[in-house]
Amino acid sequence: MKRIVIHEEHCIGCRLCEVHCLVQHSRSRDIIKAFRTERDTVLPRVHVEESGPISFALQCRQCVEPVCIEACISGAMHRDEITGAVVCDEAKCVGCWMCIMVCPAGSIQQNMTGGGASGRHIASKCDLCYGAEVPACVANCPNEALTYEEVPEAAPQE
Amino acid sequence: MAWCAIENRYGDDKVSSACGLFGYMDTSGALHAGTRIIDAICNMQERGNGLGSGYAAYGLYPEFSEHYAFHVMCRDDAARQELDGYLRRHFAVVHDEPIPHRHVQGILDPPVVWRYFLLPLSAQMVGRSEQDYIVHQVMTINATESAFVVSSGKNMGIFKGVGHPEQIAEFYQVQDYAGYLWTAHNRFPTNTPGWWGGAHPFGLLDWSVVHNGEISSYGINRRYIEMHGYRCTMRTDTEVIAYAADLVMRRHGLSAEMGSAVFAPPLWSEINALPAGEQRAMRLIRQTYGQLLMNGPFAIIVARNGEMLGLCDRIHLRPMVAAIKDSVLYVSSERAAIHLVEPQPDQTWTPLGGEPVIARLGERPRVSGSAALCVTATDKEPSYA
Amino acid sequence: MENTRSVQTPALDQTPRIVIVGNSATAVGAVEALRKVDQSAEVTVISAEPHMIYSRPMLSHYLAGEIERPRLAYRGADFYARHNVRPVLDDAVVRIDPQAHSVTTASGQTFGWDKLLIATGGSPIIPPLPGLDVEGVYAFTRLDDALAILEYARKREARHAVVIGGGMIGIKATDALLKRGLRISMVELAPAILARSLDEVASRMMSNLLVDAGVEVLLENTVTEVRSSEGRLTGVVLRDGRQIACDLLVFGIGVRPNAGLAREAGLKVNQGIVVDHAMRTSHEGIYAAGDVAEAYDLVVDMNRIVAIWPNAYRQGATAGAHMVGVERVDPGGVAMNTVEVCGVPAISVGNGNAPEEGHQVLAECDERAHRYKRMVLRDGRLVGVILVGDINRAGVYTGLIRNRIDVSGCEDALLNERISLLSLPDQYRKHVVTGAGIEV
Amino acid sequence: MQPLTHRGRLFACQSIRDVGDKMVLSLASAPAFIVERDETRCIACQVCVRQCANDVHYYDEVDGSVRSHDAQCVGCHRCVTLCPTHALTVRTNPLEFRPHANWTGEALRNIYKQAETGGMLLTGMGCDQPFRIYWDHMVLNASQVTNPSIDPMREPMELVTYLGAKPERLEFRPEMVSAGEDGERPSGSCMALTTEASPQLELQVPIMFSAMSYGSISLNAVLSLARAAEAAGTYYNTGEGGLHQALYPYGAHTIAQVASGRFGVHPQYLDTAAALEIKIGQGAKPGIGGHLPGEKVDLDVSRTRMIPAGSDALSPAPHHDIYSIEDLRQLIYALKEATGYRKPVSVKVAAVHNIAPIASGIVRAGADIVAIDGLRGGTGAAPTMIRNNVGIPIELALAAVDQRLREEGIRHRASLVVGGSVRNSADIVKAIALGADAVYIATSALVAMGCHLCQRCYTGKCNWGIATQDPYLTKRLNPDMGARRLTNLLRAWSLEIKEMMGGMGINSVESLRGNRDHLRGVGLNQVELDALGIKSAGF
Amino acid sequence: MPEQRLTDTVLTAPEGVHVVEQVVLESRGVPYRELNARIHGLVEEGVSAIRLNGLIGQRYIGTNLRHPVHLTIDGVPGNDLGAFMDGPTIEVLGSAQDGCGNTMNGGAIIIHGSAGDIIGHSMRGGEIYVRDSVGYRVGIHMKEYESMRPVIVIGGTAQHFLGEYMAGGILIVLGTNLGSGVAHPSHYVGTGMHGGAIYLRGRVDTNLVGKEVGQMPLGPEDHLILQRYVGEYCRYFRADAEALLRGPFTKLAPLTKRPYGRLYAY
Repeated sequence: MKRIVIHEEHCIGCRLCEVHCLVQHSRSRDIIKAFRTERDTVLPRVHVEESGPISFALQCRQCVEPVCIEACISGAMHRDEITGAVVCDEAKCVGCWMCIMVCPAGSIQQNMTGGGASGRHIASKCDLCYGAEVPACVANCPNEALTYEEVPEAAPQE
Repeated sequence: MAWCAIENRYGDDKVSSACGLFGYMDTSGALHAGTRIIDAICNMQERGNGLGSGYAAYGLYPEFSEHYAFHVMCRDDAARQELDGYLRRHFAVVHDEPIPHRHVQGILDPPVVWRYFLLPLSAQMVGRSEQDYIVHQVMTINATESAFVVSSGKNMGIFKGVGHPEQIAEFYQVQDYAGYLWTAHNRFPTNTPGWWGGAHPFGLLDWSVVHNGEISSYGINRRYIEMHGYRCTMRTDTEVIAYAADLVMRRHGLSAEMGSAVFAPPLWSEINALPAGEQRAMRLIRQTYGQLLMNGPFAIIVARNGEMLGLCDRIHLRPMVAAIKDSVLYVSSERAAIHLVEPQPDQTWTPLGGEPVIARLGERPRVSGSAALCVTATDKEPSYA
Repeated sequence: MENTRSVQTPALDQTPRIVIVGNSATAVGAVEALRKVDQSAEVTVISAEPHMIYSRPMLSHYLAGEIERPRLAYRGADFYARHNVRPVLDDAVVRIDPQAHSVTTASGQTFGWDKLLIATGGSPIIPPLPGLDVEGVYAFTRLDDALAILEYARKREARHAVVIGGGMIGIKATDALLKRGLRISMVELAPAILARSLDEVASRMMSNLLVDAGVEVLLENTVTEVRSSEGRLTGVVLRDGRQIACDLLVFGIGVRPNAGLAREAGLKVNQGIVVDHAMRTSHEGIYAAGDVAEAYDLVVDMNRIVAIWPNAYRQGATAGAHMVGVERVDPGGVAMNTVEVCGVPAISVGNGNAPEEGHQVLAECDERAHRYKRMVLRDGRLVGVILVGDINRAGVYTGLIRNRIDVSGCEDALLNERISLLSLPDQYRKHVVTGAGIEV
Repeated sequence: MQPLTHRGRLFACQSIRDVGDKMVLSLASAPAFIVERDETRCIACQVCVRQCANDVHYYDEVDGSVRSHDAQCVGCHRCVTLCPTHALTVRTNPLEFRPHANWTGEALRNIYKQAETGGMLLTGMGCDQPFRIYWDHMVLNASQVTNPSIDPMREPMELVTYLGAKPERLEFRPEMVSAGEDGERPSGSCMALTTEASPQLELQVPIMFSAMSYGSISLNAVLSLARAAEAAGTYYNTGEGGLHQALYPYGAHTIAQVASGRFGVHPQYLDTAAALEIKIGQGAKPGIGGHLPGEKVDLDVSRTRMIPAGSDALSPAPHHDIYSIEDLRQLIYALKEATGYRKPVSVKVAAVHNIAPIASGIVRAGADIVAIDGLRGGTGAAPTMIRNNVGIPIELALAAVDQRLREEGIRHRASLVVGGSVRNSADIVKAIALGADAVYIATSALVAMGCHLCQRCYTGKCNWGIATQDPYLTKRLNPDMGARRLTNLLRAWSLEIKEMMGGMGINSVESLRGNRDHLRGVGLNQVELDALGIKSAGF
Repeated sequence: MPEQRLTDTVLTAPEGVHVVEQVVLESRGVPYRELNARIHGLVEEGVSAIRLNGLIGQRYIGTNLRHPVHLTIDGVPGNDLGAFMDGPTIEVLGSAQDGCGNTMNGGAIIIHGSAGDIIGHSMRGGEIYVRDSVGYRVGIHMKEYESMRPVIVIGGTAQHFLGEYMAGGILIVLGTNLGSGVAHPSHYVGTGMHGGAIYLRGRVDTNLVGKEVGQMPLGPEDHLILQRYVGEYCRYFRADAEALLRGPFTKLAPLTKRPYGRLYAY
């Protein structure tokens, strides 16, 4: 399957990946509305790690044997049969945070507003922009520090 | 003077012209009367517009074969007198006479045409070779407005002027001359009313050039030639080709085959596919003589004593047909013209762009290059008896 | 006995028979793992419970009224069909015969197997108190328990519950019932709640949250007697003599592994069934996994029962894969848990509550903001962590514990507000970032 | 997203208050640009804050909005380019002095600045004065009727160019062939080449990247150039920056410079490069030396230049072993000796008044390539007055040099490469028609990599990661992207050159080279036409 | 060209070089390109010592050699002797011309006589010893880098602009031809100097020294340097080391690494 490959040496720390991830996962998909009116209900699912001049944008690594699926008590966390991505079915998620507890990359976050009105607690993670040809973070990285590539399956890391 | 211009009155950088050309050479050295070439070139009348045509013949003056035969045109008698004095100051004049001619309907106000048989005065050559001296003198004369040297080789001569080929043939009585190598030209200039000096063939020393097409690289070809001491007074591609041939094939001593590679070299991709040794030579030819690459459409027949070279540009933008009959090699713009004068050639073919067709005195003519490799592609001509 | 050996390594042309006893995370893990590589094995899942696969940890959310019953389903209704599994539900296994390679159920059915996975989990601990046998007294581990509590509470309009146990189960029950609007008294024998997972500070923070929410937290105390009237619960008597009137009593003390069958079958059993790195028991062809198994714990570096959902699933997957010939080694479990009280989450991984002696402990606390971090290191490696409040990067610590990463030199970074992978050793960062062998 | 409460970067920041504290008499510190933020579009994502090395943008935590210190803006457009909502624009500060044709605002501001600092005015990139750009006063020819244009989509169109000395003529030894009874005679058609060839650089496109040193530009920028040169089959030039280890794999596409400072010049450097170039002068600053300040000499630069970190890298104005033309010959041949005569040696000079005889001398001194850099050339830092006032436009220099070398009959002895603001493919076609063998591009290459010509190269704060060594900034140029963009540029220009050549009916660049018949002047006086050696349009 | 091979003892074989064979090349009238190609060929063959007899003005001797070969020159080598050189030892039995050791990277040049202008220009490594005096701009823009530290030792005196722009390395001028108490005659010594050190035996007039340069007291390290290189000088030219080392020496070193720090209006 295709994965997002991180090129740390090219990350310029602009965080446009975060901006566009947020927009992609907002209801309006309109950048200004997303920030002005939905800001509290939607989280970017990529986060730029930064230390001195080094930085990189980190999102779910799409583990071969995902510990988050293993730990999920609700069955929300699953591998999508079509895209192969590890995704959280937000309708099933109960916000128990087991996945957050086990994800070694720290790339799952608490969303305490659960998409707004419902106010539900749900786990928020990268879904490779479900169905998109190229995820928003990759498409909008101005320096190609993120690429979307077919990567051979290797040994699981966990 | 309006009609009988012998100088390029517009001073255009380049005179474009579309043309018909024809040349043939009997490699056995047998002499042929001018009738056949007149027939051949007149057959291609559509290729000209009456603004210039001419003939070159080799083996013309066996009695003066060691002398430079100058065919000259002068604006008037006074100019002829002036030229006469100049030539006698710089040459030993062995013989001179008017070139026989008759009045022809449609040719108005022709120049004074004369011929001299000369030898250079060695005292005047001051370090120049004999041939370079001739070149220098021709250029000096041609730089004036009153006289023009049409041809300056040995045992050859050029007859040309403003008019249709049959008019010029009649004017000069070309059918009365005999030569083993003839070339002819029928001109269609676009941008000048035509002038006598600008007609083809162009001659220098024993070179004669007939040319069809327009060379897009003219500007750099001319600058390169001028860098080597030639003065381009005619503003024609043909002149540049003659000088280029003189530089490369006389002064630098390259063979006609090598000269062809200079004027119409293979593409780099073709060079890269050659065996190492040839590749190196060909690459160096292009590197060294790139400024002489003749780009754009052309078909030319370059002749000198004992050798005739037919060549068209490397992507074959101008027509050329060649044929062999016994010891005779024909090159023409159109196949029909050959058939008119030689109904049953042994072989007829269309040379590839950049592939020279060469006839040499004493060598049996051969089908050139790729066609020779691919005999089945050459037509064995049906008889038109 | 000798003549049955051949069954264990069936010839290639025979379809292997696999029996899984139990129908929870372990069974699902096993089925999903084995079906990844093998479509032919004949798989039977036998469960004493009548229900489709449901999520036990979700019961508290159900009890709290946060979710409807359908969401308890851990896998879809088509799980068995899709994985070509024969379910045998509502029929407890009563005997395992290792020699005959068979199990027998309460209904008298016998199932032969080439590989057997015992995933019987655990049963709630109910101390033998006098007066227990009345309406209104429940355990809280199974769906039936939750259904019964809800049914009872609805019917009797229960107002005041006593929850026995301040561990994970007790707290979850408490939190759930709080959300149902009940008054609650929680009785814990130990001096602190969640004492097995949390240290004193974290425990106090969680306890305070409960108190603030109106829960009566009774520590170092226990119920000694259950009072009833007309067969209905009316209250309890505590060890210190206090009496508490209540109309609901929930046991949330813990579970005990259901290892009886295995013991009877002659397998090696300590607290639970002893298994190796591939979840094999002492008897060839028989595996055990989940809450019933005593498997390797990589933090304490010994076998023990760590009865948590992720372990159950992973061990099941290990066993499942191994049963169809995949050489897979379980890396070992780590005790961990997450609990939420009144919206404040707490996470404990490994030995987060280890004492300061013999360990390096880093801690940072902001009780007002309900934030707390405690890192426990041994020999330069993280062995435990407790997070209260901000838990967003908890997995990063879990990864460090699991992978036994030497974090000497980056200790300061561990307490950062948001731990950055860039503050961890380069090699480890690249390992995590590259995921499945992707170049950084 | 976490609200950004810290600055990602730590640039030495001159805040607006620091400026305000200084008593200044002038408007030298008045903002050159005004940053306009459309508040209805700004989403306070702070990308601009993170991207501006000049600390123009800042986040005000109190009201959660982003604001700007306009005075620090250099007009590089980094923020404008990256702003995801297009909320930003930058425009010139409309503040104007009282109009005065002689005492322009720039003239005044320069004086204010120098009165305050006592220093030379410094700038980046080439001359920005409105001197006549002759490229824009020449038009090209195309075939109509009398000869055909060529369609480069279908027919071969050759741009391959060889740089190096060419023989004046070729010598062939005729092979002897049997002539029957007469014995042997030389064959007319079989001849063996006997002329020795000089080393040549083969270019697939007549465009090279001119000298920009590692140090003046970032390693990523040099890597981009090197990779693009390799991909496009041409060459880049090290400048006087030495050859970083990462560049050795591109040696076959490297022209290594030997300049007056001789930085990084050692045997391996000479051995690795495909050709060597002696830099005498450069267009932006003819006649003066260079100066890489010690603070830019970081460890990597130090290793590459082979000088201690932190020490100034001073390139003297002249080569101290070249005080005369015969000394140049000595250095040319020293380099040829040092490389076994296997590599062409180029000599780069700035276009100055008597460039024709200078070039002639260089050719006669043995250079295989003469590179001439015109008045408008230059990418790095240069003193403003020199940049703007010294030298002559490259078009005139090129025309004069090509003509002079032809008149002297030595044009073949060296190739002619010109630089100094070649902005597009038409400039290249015109340069070649005037007589250049190839062109050097630098500013165009930088622009392709992202440069917006803010002309603040000397500050080391290049927001595009080009003219800087700051690790926060250099990573902004992804060398894969840089190489791709440069390769694209060369490809696009090649296509255009081929189209233009095809239009002229020329299918090989040799036939364009020096072919001034294909040029005509528009709006030029006769003196200029004569200097260019072209006719006026209409003739 | 006439060539003769003989086993011979070399005057000063560099340490570690085992001289098995010395080839003698009669060089008079041989064009330098041919001569250098011949030397190169011999070195490729493995010859480790070559004597060039009758050398008269041929340039670039040793330039393209990357081996520790020993060249002995009997005659007058031309300009750029050992330019870009990296390894060989060249010993000139007489005087040399301009540009010796131009941009030299390693090896040694020993001149039993005097040498011309711009000796050791931009030299980065190796050593040059000149028994007598040298011309203008000697050691101009010498550099040093890591362990590479070029050295020039001059027995007599140098003309003007000695060590101009010097960025590193060691320049020692012994002034053996100066009368007692006579100052060094070189003007603009160390102009623009921003690295390295110049040691002058004897006095130098401060007015003649570049303004970027200061006269420094000699420390123990300086004495070690002098002992080593003056010692080498004496070994090559059979001079009295003890007498020369008695000095007194003047050390010139840059006052700043950044002589042109405040040139610009920014």
